[in-house]
Amino acid sequence: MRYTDGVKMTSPPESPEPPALRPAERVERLLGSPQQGEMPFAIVMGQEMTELPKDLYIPPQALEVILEAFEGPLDLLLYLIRRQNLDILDIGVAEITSQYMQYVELMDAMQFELAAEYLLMAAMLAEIKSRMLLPRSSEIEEDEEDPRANLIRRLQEYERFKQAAEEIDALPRVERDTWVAKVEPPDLKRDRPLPDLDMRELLVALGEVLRRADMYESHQIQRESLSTRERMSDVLEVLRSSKFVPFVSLFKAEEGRLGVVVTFLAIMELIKESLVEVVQTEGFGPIHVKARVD
Amino acid sequence: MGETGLVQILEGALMAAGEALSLQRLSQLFDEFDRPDNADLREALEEVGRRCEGRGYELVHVAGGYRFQVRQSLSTWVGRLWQERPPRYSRALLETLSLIAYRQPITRGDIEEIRGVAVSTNIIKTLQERDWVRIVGHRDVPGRPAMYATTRQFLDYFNLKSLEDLPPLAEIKDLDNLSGDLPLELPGEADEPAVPEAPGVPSELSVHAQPATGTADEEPRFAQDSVSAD
Amino acid sequence: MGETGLVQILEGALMAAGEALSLQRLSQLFDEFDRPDNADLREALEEVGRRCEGRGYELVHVAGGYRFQVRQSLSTWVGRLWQERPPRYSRALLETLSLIAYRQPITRGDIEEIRGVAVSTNIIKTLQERDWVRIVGHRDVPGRPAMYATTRQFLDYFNLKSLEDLPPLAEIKDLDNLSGDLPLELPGEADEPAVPEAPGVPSELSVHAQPATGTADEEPRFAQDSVSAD
Repeated sequence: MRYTDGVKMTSPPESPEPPALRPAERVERLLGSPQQGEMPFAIVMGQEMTELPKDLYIPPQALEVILEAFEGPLDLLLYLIRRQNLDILDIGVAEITSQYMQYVELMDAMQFELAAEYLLMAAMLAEIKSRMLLPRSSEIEEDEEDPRANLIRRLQEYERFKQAAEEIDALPRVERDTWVAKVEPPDLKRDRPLPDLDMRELLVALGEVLRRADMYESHQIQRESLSTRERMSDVLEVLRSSKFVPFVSLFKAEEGRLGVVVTFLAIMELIKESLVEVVQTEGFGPIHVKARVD
Repeated sequence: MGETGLVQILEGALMAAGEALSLQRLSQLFDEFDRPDNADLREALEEVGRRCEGRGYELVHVAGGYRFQVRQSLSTWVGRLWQERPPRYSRALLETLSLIAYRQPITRGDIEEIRGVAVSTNIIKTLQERDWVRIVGHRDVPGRPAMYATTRQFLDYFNLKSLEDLPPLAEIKDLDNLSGDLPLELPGEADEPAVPEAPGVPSELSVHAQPATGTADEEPRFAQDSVSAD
Repeated sequence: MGETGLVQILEGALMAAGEALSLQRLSQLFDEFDRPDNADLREALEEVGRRCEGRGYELVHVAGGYRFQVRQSLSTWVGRLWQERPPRYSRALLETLSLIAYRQPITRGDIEEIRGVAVSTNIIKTLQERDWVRIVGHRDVPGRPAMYATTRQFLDYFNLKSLEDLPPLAEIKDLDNLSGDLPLELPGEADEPAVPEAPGVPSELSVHAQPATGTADEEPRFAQDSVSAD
C-alpha cells in the first residue's frame, strides 16, 4: 500500500488486516459448501435427503468454533436459510427443521453443553412442522394464522438488528479509523479558583453554631455593638506596630462625637479584656496606650 | 495573520482538548466581557474547518461538539503509532449495543427476547464501562428491570451527531405472501394483517425523540458532519 | 492538495500522538518498501511546520522529537479548558469565619469554646491566605493566643462599608426561614440537625467532649477543612 504525494487517492486504503470472516464463512470453511445432489439418497423423517449431511463430519475441535459462530438459535436458523439463498418468507419448515435438528443432535452427540435456547427452538420447530402437516379444516382456516408467521417475524426482527450491528461495526470509529487531536497545551498558568461565598451561607453557619451554643447554655453571645468591636480591632491594629501610642492619637476629630465615643468604648473594652495597657506617668500628664503583647 | 484571534484560540483549544468541545464549553474559554456569541463561534468554527483543507485532519461535529480528528484515509499509517490493535467487539456485544441504540430505553429481557439468547452480564458491564450505555430508569414491572440507553460518548465514538445518524434499520417484509410448503393457500389469508404489531419505521423514529438519549444538542439541525469544505 | 501525502500523514500522526515523535517512530508508520528516508521526513516536517503559520498551534522540535504544541500566546484561553471548579468552604470554616466577624477580636480558644470542637490550623490558615482574617494582637494570658479579626478585604468581598453593615444577629435567629430560601448543601448538614434536640444527650457532657455534634470528626480531616489541597 503506497501513500501518494500530492495526488489525491480516489479510494482510501482500507484496514491493513484482512476483514474478519463472517461467522457463516467460518462455518463454510469448516464444513465445506453444501452442494446439491441429483437424487435423493435417503428419506429421513419423511424428508428426502439430496445431500450428505456434511455437518456430521465436523472434527470435534471445530465444534466449539461453530457454536461460537452463532449467536443463538435464531442466528443458526438464519444461517441455514441464507445458506440456501432462501428468502425468510419462503422457508420450508420441514427442511429447515431437519437441518436444525442435525446441528442440535450433533452438538448433543459431542456432549457440548447445549444452551437451553437451542432446545427450545427445536421444540418450537417441531411444533410448527406438526401443525403444518395436519390437514386443515376449511372452517378454521380463515382465522388461523400460518403457523410459521410468528417464527418468521422473530427471524426478521432478529435479522435487522444483526444487520444493524454489522453496520455499527462498520461506522468510522475512534481508535480504529480516526483519532481525536491531542496536542501539547502551552504552559498554563493555572490559578486555582477560590471558593465563592454567599453572605447567607455565612449567616446560616453562624446561626447553626449559635443555636448549638445556646443549647449548652454555657456560651452566650452577647449582642454588642459591632462598631465597638470593629474599633477594637482597629485600635489593636494601630497598637500593633509601635510600643506606646499617645492616647489622644487614637481619636480622630473628623469622626465627630460619635466616633470619639465609639473609640473610647473600644479602648475601655480592650482594657477590660486586658488586651491593652494604659500608662500615665504623672497626674494630668499624657496618657499612653500599648498592646499587652507585641 | 494574528495569532490570538478567535479562530486561533479555537484551533488551539480544539487541538489540545483530546475530546469534542461543545459550543458552550468553547464560549467558556472567554471572559464574560469578551465572550463571543454562538453565531460568532459557529462562523469562526466554519473558518477553522475550511483551514483543514488538504491537511491530515479535519474538523468534525459529533454529538459532544466539535473536534479535530485524523482523516480516515490516513488510518493505515496513523494506526501504526500504537502497538495494540484497536479493540474488537464481539457480535454479541454489537448486537446488544445496536438493540440498545435503536430500541432505547430497553431492558435486558427485551434484548434477550429479540436475540433469542441470554445476554451475558459481561457484555452489559463492558458497554457501561466504555460509557456507551447507561441505565436511564427502571421499568415499572415486577423485578423493576433496568432500562438501558446509549450515551453521548457512544455517539462520539462512532462519529455520530445524533441517533438519527445511525444507519436506518432494515424494513420488515410483509408476511402477506407467505408461500413455501404450506399445503393450502386461501384468498382469506391475504386480508389478514400480516404483522399486526409490526413496529415498522415510524415507531423506530420515535426513539430518536427520547430525552434520555443524550442527543439534546445545541443545534440539532446542523447539516453536515464535517465542517471542512472539501 | 492530496490528502494522503507524506505531509498529511505526518500531520495526522503528530496531531493524534499526544507526545513527541522521533524521526525513527515517524518512519515506522510506513511499510518498508515505501519508507521515506530521514531527509524526506525532515523536508516534509518543515512543510508541516510552515503550514502552521497563523494557526493556533505550531510544530516544535524537542528532545523526544517533533510535536504540535498550542501557541504560548493562547494559554490564557486554552488553560480554561482545565480550569477546576471552585471548591466549597467547609461548614467548620464558615462557622469560624462568622464567629471572627461577629466577635472580633477573638482567639482560637474562644471559637472552640463556642463551637464545641477544635478549630483546625488549616481553617485559620485558609482564612488568612484569603486575606479575610488577620491577627490583630495577642491576649495576655498563658500561651498568649493570637486574636483574630476580619480585614478590609473581607468587607470588600461582601460589599460592606463596615462591620456594622453585617446583618444583625437577631436576623439570623430565624434560621429555618433563612436556609429554606437557600439551596445550600453545607457539609455535615444532614447529620447535624437532629443532635441539638436530641433528648438523650447527657447535660453533664461538656461542650468540648460532645462527640455527637456531627462536627466533632472534622479535626482529623484537615484536608477537608482546608480549601486548598496545596
